[in-house]
Amino acid sequence: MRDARGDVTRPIGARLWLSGAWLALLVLAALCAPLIAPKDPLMQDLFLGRMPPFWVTGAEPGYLLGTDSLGRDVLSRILYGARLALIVALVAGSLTCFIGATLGLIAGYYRGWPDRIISRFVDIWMAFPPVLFAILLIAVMGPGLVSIIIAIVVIDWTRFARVIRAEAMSQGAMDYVASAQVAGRTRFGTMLTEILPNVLPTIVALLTLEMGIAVIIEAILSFVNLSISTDSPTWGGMIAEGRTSVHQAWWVLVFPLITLFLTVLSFSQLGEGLKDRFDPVLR
Amino acid sequence: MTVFRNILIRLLTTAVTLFGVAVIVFVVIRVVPGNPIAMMLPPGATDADIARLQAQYGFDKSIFQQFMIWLSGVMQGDFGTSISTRQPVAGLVLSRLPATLELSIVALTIAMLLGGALALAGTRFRETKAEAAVDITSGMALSIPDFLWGLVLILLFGVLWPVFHISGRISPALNIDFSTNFYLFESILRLRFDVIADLVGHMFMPALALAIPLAAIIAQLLKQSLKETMHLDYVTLARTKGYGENHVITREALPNAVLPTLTLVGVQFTFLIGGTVIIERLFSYEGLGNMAIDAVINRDLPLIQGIVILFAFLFTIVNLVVDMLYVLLNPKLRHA
Amino acid sequence: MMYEIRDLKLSFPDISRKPLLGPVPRIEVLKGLSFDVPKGVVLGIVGGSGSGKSTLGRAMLRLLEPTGGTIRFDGQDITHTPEEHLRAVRQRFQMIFQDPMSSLNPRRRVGAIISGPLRLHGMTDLRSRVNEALDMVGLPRNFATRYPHELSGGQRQRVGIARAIALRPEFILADEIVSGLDVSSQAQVLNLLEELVRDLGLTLAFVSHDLSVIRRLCDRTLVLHHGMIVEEGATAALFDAPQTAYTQELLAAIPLPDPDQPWR
Amino acid sequence: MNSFLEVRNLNLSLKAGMPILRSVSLNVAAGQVHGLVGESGAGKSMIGKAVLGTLPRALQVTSGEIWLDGVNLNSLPTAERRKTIGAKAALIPQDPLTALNPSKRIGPQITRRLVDILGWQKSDAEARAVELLHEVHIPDPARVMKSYPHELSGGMRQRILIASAFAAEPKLIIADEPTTALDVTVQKQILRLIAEMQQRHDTALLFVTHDLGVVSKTCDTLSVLYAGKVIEEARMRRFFTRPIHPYSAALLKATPTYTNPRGSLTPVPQSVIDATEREVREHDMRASR
Repeated sequence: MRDARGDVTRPIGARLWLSGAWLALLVLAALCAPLIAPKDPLMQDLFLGRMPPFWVTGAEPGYLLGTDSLGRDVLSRILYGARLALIVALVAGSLTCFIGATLGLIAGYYRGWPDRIISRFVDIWMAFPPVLFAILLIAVMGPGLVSIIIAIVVIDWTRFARVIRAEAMSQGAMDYVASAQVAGRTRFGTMLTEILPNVLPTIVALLTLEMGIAVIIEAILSFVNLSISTDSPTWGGMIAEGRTSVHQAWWVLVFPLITLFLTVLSFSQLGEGLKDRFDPVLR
Repeated sequence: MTVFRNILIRLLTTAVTLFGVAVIVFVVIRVVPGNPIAMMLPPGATDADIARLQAQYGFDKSIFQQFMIWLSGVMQGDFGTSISTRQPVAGLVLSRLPATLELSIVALTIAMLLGGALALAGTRFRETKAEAAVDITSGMALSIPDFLWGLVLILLFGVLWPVFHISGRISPALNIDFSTNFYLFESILRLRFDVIADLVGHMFMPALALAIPLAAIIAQLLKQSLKETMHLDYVTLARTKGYGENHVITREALPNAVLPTLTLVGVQFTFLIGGTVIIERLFSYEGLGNMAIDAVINRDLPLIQGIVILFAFLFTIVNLVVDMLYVLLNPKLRHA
Repeated sequence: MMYEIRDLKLSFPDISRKPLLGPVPRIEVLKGLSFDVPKGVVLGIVGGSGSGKSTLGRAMLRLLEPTGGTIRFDGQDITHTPEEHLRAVRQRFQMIFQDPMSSLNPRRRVGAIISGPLRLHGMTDLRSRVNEALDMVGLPRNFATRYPHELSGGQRQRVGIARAIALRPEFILADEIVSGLDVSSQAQVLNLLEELVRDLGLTLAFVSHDLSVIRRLCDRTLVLHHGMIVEEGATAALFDAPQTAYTQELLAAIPLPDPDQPWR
Repeated sequence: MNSFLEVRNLNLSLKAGMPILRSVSLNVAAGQVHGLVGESGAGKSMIGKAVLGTLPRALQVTSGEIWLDGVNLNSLPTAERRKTIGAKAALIPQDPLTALNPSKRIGPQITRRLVDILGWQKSDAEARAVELLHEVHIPDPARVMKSYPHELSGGMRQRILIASAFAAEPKLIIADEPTTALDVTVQKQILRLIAEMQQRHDTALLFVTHDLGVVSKTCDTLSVLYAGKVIEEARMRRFFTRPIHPYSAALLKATPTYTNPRGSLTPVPQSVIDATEREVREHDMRASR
């Protein structure tokens, strides 16, 4: 029996490199924001409100991508916004992945009562609308970076738990698990040495996907004004502002939106690309 | 017998799930710092006023007592009184539910049509450039969540080429007396095409934003399932009998390929309903989700509880319906 | 005696027919089997689909726990021994699986697949043991760095054999190991197995649906039908003069590559 | 003798260029059974698939002709070719468990094509189906017609597939490993049934199998394939008593039989494989010139 995934040929290289390049650029921008940002992202100048980007007539020199209603530089705010977005992506993504994947692995491989308990919790969690749950949590915990990260972990661990549980279950039925038992490996040892390597590609793909989702959740929370303090630059906050003035100053919405779009897309494509590239079975 | 037993078990687990949701919401929102009562009263209110109102809403009791009071109310259909509007929660929530249901169902319909068409096209032209195009399109559509699609649509059809309304549910200028809150369904029944056009103009973008990720998932799952089915002997056999490719795909493969997709689509549909929360906010669409965010911002605890429970109830109903459909469509289970 | 098996019973719960209340009905797969496997013997276990032959094999290696009866391995009762105590004896009985695509971890190299169990049992000098095992099954040593999906069916099955023999067990259970192979690789694997049994002094239980293969390889044969032993005896005697109607029917149904065989 | 299937110099290759069938020619007459033998990957199933037009998309016919009951299939437009094949040929597939559509009742699975493709009346088609189920010794055909596949045993399903194959009185039946998934005792019944039906309806039968034992019980003539090339074509009795090609002989020697004493099994020697490979390469050289 052949692995059906082997039959699908995909354009692996291009998307891996494109998404990797965009994310690298973003990391660089976040690290060097104070050096490369043309303006102070918090500096307001009410006389320079809603200036269009440089190629549109009426643009103010020095404000490449224009200004928002308070006269703050859009480009600088995007660059500084990358910092929060990436921190949330990395920390919340990894934590969610670790907790969810561990629970999923245990439920799927050990079955029995650990599975019943974990699955029951997953069921309850699935009955919450995730965005509402996140908003509720932030409202309770108060805005701030730690709250955002906790909220993301709390609402999204089930994504990993569900997928990894199913994967671990199907891997557990394979004969190489029986053969590890014949060889005298312990249950825990088998989970780590036989099951984990086989679900790892899925975990990696989910992890980067989750990083993109974390960025989105942060943006959504900023959008409803519940992320960090109101004036610190976040993509979601910019989008919220841009949404209200979309007919007067489209650029306030468009540029952060493009950035967010590309970032989320890159995270998901990176995961798929890595999975295809570093999985010996698919290579 | 098994079918009956499975449904009974499902109903029991549904009850357990709803109870769990209620407990979690109750505990989480009572850790809220801030005092919602104090916010409701004018600045000059005395401590006695606050205490009186707190007693009225039961906030002076322990969490456990509050929960038992709330639960006994729920058993009688009483979900409490909204703090911010001072109206019964049940009435408020039910008045908004139709808007969200209409939006979700329209979105689901779009997603199924779009996703199904993509899956069929990808299967019909499999192993060609067209299939690769379907794969890339659905892969990208899938990795962008509804929130971003909503923003993209606002820019495309609200600003760049302004053909649709970007906020609200119906134009206030249209002064119509609806006898239900299902505006769309009602106007379809009453054949009011002008109203339908206006409603669709408002609903199109939020519904499409919700539908795109689901359509992509349906396209991928159904196409995968179709391709696996196309390798089975009965499909080959149908070909040797003289049937053409289109017949083979739609008549032989599709009915069987739909089944494994169905359960997953059910779960994804609950995600779509969950997505209405932020999409309704984005498009200022007066549904349940928009109300929920307001309730959170206003610390309207009874209302938050009511809305979350209603969402949880919706989700479990969707899953139940999907399970029943699965049994109904699967001859192996139908006759068991 | 390598194995003494008495009144072995095994049943699975049938969840699909679970009533609303009360116990789950069970499907009896093995209905009280008793037989011995003497040391140094090659025992063939033959039967049709649903005869319980693979379940019997898995019970003998205690991958499944019997619901009744006893299994004694080299005098030691292992019927209900918990897994942690079983681990000490596991090295002494090994298994070769039917489908190497499923039994070889697709994400590990051949070398790691063979050396994994060795390391587990505290053996040293892994590299030379892996090489030796590869030599014994007739695979080039550089195959240690390949992944299972890079090998042919016959080669994969040899890796499965190498993994089992590398531990130097006393007993090996081979479950339908040639049913997925073409006749030419099948002949090679069978010859290899026979050689290894002779050179290493192994006791072998060979589960198969194919009587011709059993005839070729085994000293004794056990015919299984619906979870019961229909007939057991020395292979030559059993094939020359089958005693039960089922065995006779089974033998008569086999199409031999011989146009003169009275078959219709 | 009337030849129902004639394959002339059929060449088949992967779209990437690798040959799968190399100048295969064969001829099956009415009432004759022709076996296609070879190890996995020898291309034996591909001949049947090429005739029935069910080749995987990655494969293409590079040259050659397929004549079915005096009609050159290559000369017909696609839709007409499909109809001709549907009317004149039929397949008995390998795995009875996946060869019946699980969501449809048995009756329509036999009758629909008679109505849809051949334009029969529905009642005629149903009467025909009942008659066929009788022929394949299925008790209570009326009840079976109303059943779903999962309600029937594997042997029963294979009988239904055989009945269905003969429904339109085809000239040619292609049986692709029809008993590989079955137990020997069931296999014997099914092989007998196929032979019985084939003789009663006087069809040509192309029998694809890897099992030389099965060939000796079913076929009148056979072709042995190696790497997509027919290396020996023979009448059945002659093949088993005096195989000409060294590879055929080696294959016979490698097949275990319970009547032979222990120790007589010899794998196909490497020298024979090398010589056969050389032969295939020489054929390719000649073909490319």
